[in-house]
Amino acid sequence: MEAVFLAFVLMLSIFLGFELISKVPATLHTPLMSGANAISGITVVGALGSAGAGLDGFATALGALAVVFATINVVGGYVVTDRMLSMFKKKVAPATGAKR
Amino acid sequence: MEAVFLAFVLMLSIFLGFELISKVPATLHTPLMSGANAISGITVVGALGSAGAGLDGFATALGALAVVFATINVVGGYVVTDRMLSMFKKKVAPATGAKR
Amino acid sequence: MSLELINVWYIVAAALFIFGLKQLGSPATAVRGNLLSAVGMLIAIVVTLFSQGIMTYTWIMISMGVGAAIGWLAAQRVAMTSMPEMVALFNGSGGLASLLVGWAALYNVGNTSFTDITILLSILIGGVTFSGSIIAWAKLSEIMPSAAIVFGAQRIVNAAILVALIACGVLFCMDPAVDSPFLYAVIVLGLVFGVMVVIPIGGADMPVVISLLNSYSGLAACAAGFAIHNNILIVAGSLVGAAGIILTNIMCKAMNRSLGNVLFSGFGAIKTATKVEGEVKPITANDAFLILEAASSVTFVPGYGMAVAQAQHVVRELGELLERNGAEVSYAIHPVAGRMPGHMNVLLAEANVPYDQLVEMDDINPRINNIDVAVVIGANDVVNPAAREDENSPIYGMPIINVDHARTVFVLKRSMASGFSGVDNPLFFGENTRMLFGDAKQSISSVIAEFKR
Amino acid sequence: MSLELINVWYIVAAALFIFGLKQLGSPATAVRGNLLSAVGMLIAIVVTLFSQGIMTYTWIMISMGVGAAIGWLAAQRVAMTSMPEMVALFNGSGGLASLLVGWAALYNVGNTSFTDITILLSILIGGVTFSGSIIAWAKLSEIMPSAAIVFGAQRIVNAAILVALIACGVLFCMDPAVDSPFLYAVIVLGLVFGVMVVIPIGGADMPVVISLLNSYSGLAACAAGFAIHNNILIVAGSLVGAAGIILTNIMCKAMNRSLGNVLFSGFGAIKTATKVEGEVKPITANDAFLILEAASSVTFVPGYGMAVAQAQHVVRELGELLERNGAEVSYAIHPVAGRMPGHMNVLLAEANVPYDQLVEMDDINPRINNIDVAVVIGANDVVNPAAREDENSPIYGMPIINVDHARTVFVLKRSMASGFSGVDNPLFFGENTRMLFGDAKQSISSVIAEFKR
Ligand SMILES: NC(=O)c1ccc[n+]([C@@H]2O[C@H](COP(=O)([O-])OP(=O)(O)OC[C@H]3O[C@@H](n4cnc5c(N)ncnc54)[C@H](OP(=O)(O)O)[C@@H]3O)[C@@H](O)[C@H]2O)c1
Ligand SMILES: NC(=O)c1ccc[n+]([C@@H]2O[C@H](COP(=O)([O-])OP(=O)(O)OC[C@H]3O[C@@H](n4cnc5c(N)ncnc54)[C@H](OP(=O)(O)O)[C@@H]3O)[C@@H](O)[C@H]2O)c1
Repeated sequence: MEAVFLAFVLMLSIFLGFELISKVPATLHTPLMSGANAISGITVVGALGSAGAGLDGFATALGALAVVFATINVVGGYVVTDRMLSMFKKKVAPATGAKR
Repeated sequence: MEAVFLAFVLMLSIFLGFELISKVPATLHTPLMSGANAISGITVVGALGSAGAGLDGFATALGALAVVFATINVVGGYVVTDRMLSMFKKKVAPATGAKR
Repeated sequence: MSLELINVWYIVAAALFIFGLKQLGSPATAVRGNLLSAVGMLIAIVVTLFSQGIMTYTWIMISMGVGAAIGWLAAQRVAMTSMPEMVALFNGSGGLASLLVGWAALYNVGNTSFTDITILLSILIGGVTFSGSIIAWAKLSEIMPSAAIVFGAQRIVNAAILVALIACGVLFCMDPAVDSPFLYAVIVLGLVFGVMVVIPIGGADMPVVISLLNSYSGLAACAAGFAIHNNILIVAGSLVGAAGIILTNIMCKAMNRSLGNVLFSGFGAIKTATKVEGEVKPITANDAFLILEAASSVTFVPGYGMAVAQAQHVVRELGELLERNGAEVSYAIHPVAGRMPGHMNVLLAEANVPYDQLVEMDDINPRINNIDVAVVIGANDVVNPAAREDENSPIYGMPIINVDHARTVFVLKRSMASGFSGVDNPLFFGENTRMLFGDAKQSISSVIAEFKR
Repeated sequence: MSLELINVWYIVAAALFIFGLKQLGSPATAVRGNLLSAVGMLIAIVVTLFSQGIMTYTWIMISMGVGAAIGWLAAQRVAMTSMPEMVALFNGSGGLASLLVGWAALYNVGNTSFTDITILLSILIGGVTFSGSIIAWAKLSEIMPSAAIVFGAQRIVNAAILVALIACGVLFCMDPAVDSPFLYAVIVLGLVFGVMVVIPIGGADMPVVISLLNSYSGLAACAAGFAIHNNILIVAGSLVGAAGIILTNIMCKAMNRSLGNVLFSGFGAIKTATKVEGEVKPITANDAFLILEAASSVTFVPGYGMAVAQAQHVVRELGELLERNGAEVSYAIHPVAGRMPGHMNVLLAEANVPYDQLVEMDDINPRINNIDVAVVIGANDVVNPAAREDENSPIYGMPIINVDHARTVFVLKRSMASGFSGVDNPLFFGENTRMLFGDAKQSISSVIAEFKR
């Protein structure tokens, strides 16, 4: 039954994802890509479970490695997206001066 | 735990609802209202459970009454929406004749 | 069918509802969208019928038959002009169903206290939706006086009901028996509360109320979904809830009023508009014909009066005559013209006006000074320049269609009476305004007769 | 923390991701959106750390520290021009994480066979994403030859790998032991498959590949979510999956090619464009200055060459000089200018060009004949009129910015070489075209020098 619940969540999220993303303007597509990258680092949540569950040594190693890579994704993704986005500025003062 | 899953579904559906509905153009707001009415007749699914579960006589009566009203909602809502929507037509032939 | 399999089908049904609403995004696909949504509903119902909990089908079949017959007849018979009333009634029926489902769910075994709370919510919201919708319907169809019913101690009475409701609800949850007196108290109080919150609202604000109650009926379905642990109720309920809230919001914005103002205050009680006086220039159908015949661009601005007069068919006929005569014809629709969002669109669609000739307020206003004749058909508030100019007017700030900027304006109405808001309209005294008095259908028919002569 | 409570927090985290993406809908709110999304991630991580399953924090803290340090450094150091490479690497890292999470999940007790299948999917998709992204990165940064690598039996080899993959997958699921040889086979084959599907794709198509792999990394997260019964992974994974698919689709549309064409066929192999010949009119920086000084409307059309030359800062400087000189300045951005969707926007934003001066292709084209000078900076394919006119051109049908309709066109590039598509550009021989040869940054600096003289 739990799998069915998960499938329900999957269906809704896919629809929601399409609605949300198709509203992002072309200007922001590069930050969108890196931002999506950061979100996909959510696997870190799964990795934590494996790295800390006190499993077999090899499994813990796998989990720890997964934590490393997922964290790179999360931290790197959000930081680089923030760097990019904070460059986008609206015009501060209106353009002055008319054609001579 | 099940309640938490349901809450997850609720959260996603609310977001999705807002995204979807805010895209419906003003032209179609009346059919949207009656169409939403029809969808809210989904309570019929709950009503069926009560009306047919072979519960106490009074509970069955309540369920049966609920089925009646929910079905009015479903059938009436979809039929009237369809009636309205099928009136909306695109211009068939382009406007002919120029100003004399 | 196993519970798993049923839920897989519910996923399909929910996806169909979503697809259906997506396709309602354009008139071209909307019919299909409604059909998809209906198929989703059919699937949900059929798989539920096959679920293991269902033992006896007799009552189910009888009640579904009765409900379907009533719904079908009502939907077939209703006139397009009475859509608001119809929607109000359907809404009430949805609320009642939620109330009953919640009530019946109390008889299920093994309810947790969380479930009991959601059952109570389902009963309560369902009850308020039901009785509120019935009052809204009565006001719209003028079975009861449509004016706001206000009396002195109203706030105190309402507050008392609310307190009693909460108290009974808490007491019931502490000992949730199916024959608890507090249960009956909640049901009765909920119904009374629904009545009390709607009576102080004026008849013309009913569309806002209905839309809000529509949203509530979605919430009631959500609550019922939690009560019986059913995903599809939650998804469908949320979609309906969102639809109601968004439409309510659109209406309030288009009237430049807050939801609070609509719900809690009599209208126009605070400000008094500057009185307008001046000379009115009435014309005859023949004069109107001569001007229209010479016009190269005409826009029709319909309002509630077109619905009252049932004039949509003659309007379309006149529009076609003008087009054949070489004029460019459009129909400018204000978002709250009529008594329901999209009301005019449905009427014009009924009369076979193609939807690509309908223009929204924001699209017509920038080019209205190039329009030769704006024909206002039973609209009043939505073309009242006081909303733009007179800061003392109760409707000040409401966006309007600036017909007074067109080269000539015809206003078709029966008298100098004001519209729903009760505010005088300086448009009628405008330099370029001509009044064509009489029932809108009659007036337009006379103009058409001149054309055909 | 109980599992219920953790999941309630996951709902909050998911809502924050959704809000974050919603706010990414406008440049004005995007920074906040990214922050909200990051807060969501923080919440998800923190509540997971408090979950009962976690016994030892040593390894977790070390690995998170290492990962965070690497990610932070990489993000701080990367130049805006190398964004495509950076995204490719992050993508690969996400894929690898999914592979490892799936693998580790095999050690959990009580996996059902449904869980085993999702674990396998997580490993497989993660592996393909990882190795594919690494190849894409290597091609983009020209560590390996960026040309398509094609050999005779490629299709057969790929088909064989696929068959072997499926077979090993099925065999593994039949007896899912952590030391099953089929597990290792699946891991290795997945990695090899990722390499094989990316090598036959040309370097300039890498953005499409990266975007598709981005979508895969979302799918891998979804699969991992099913494997460990975790909602938040499913929600976040779906959002990422949708983002990747939509961006892939936008790029393919803007290039007028199908996804299949991008993935499976060498480019330009089929058609050969009509050869273009004619007279080229080169000008000097001084000539360009004289024309620009007299212009009252100038639009810049940047392309990949601007990124190569790092010319964005001098372009902005020239733009400001022109504005001060009284000209109206805009920047016309083609959806696939550069090597990544939105590439030019980021570069210009870096150079402090306000985003309200950026104009999209569909907005500039209708009014381009009123533009005095269109300055093409290192763009080629996106302004190639052959896409509009020459049915034999491999890029025929790709929408372009019609700079050839402007009164005068300056093309800034180093030579007559063709752009990424390898197609000749008749624009260079146009009546109103002037070529300003040289590195874009250099050329613009010279023009600026003339202005300042
Ligand atoms: N659409 C919505 O969703 C909605 C929701 C809530 C509130 N409202 C409110 O409703 C109002 C709608 O504005 P509106 O301009 O459409 O209508 P209105 O301001 O109510 O005016 C309608 C006019 O039609 C005339 N009329 C009535 N019957 C007629 C007939 N048979 N022939 C010709 N004329 C006739 C009336 O004048 P005579 O009596 O002189 O003929 C009246 O002035 C707005 O104030 C809006 O805020 C709308
Ligand atoms: N943006 C995306 O998402 C995306 C994705 C996939 C594919 N693509 C493809 O990439 C292409 C993008 O078109 P585009 O017009 O931007 O670029 P392009 O067609 O690749 O042309 C770039 C031009 O810049 C010139 N250039 C290079 N370095 C320069 C420098 N330092 N100074 C001055 N000029 C320089 C080159 O000419 P010289 O060598 O003569 O200087 C070259 O012709 C399209 O074909 C598109 O389909 C884009």
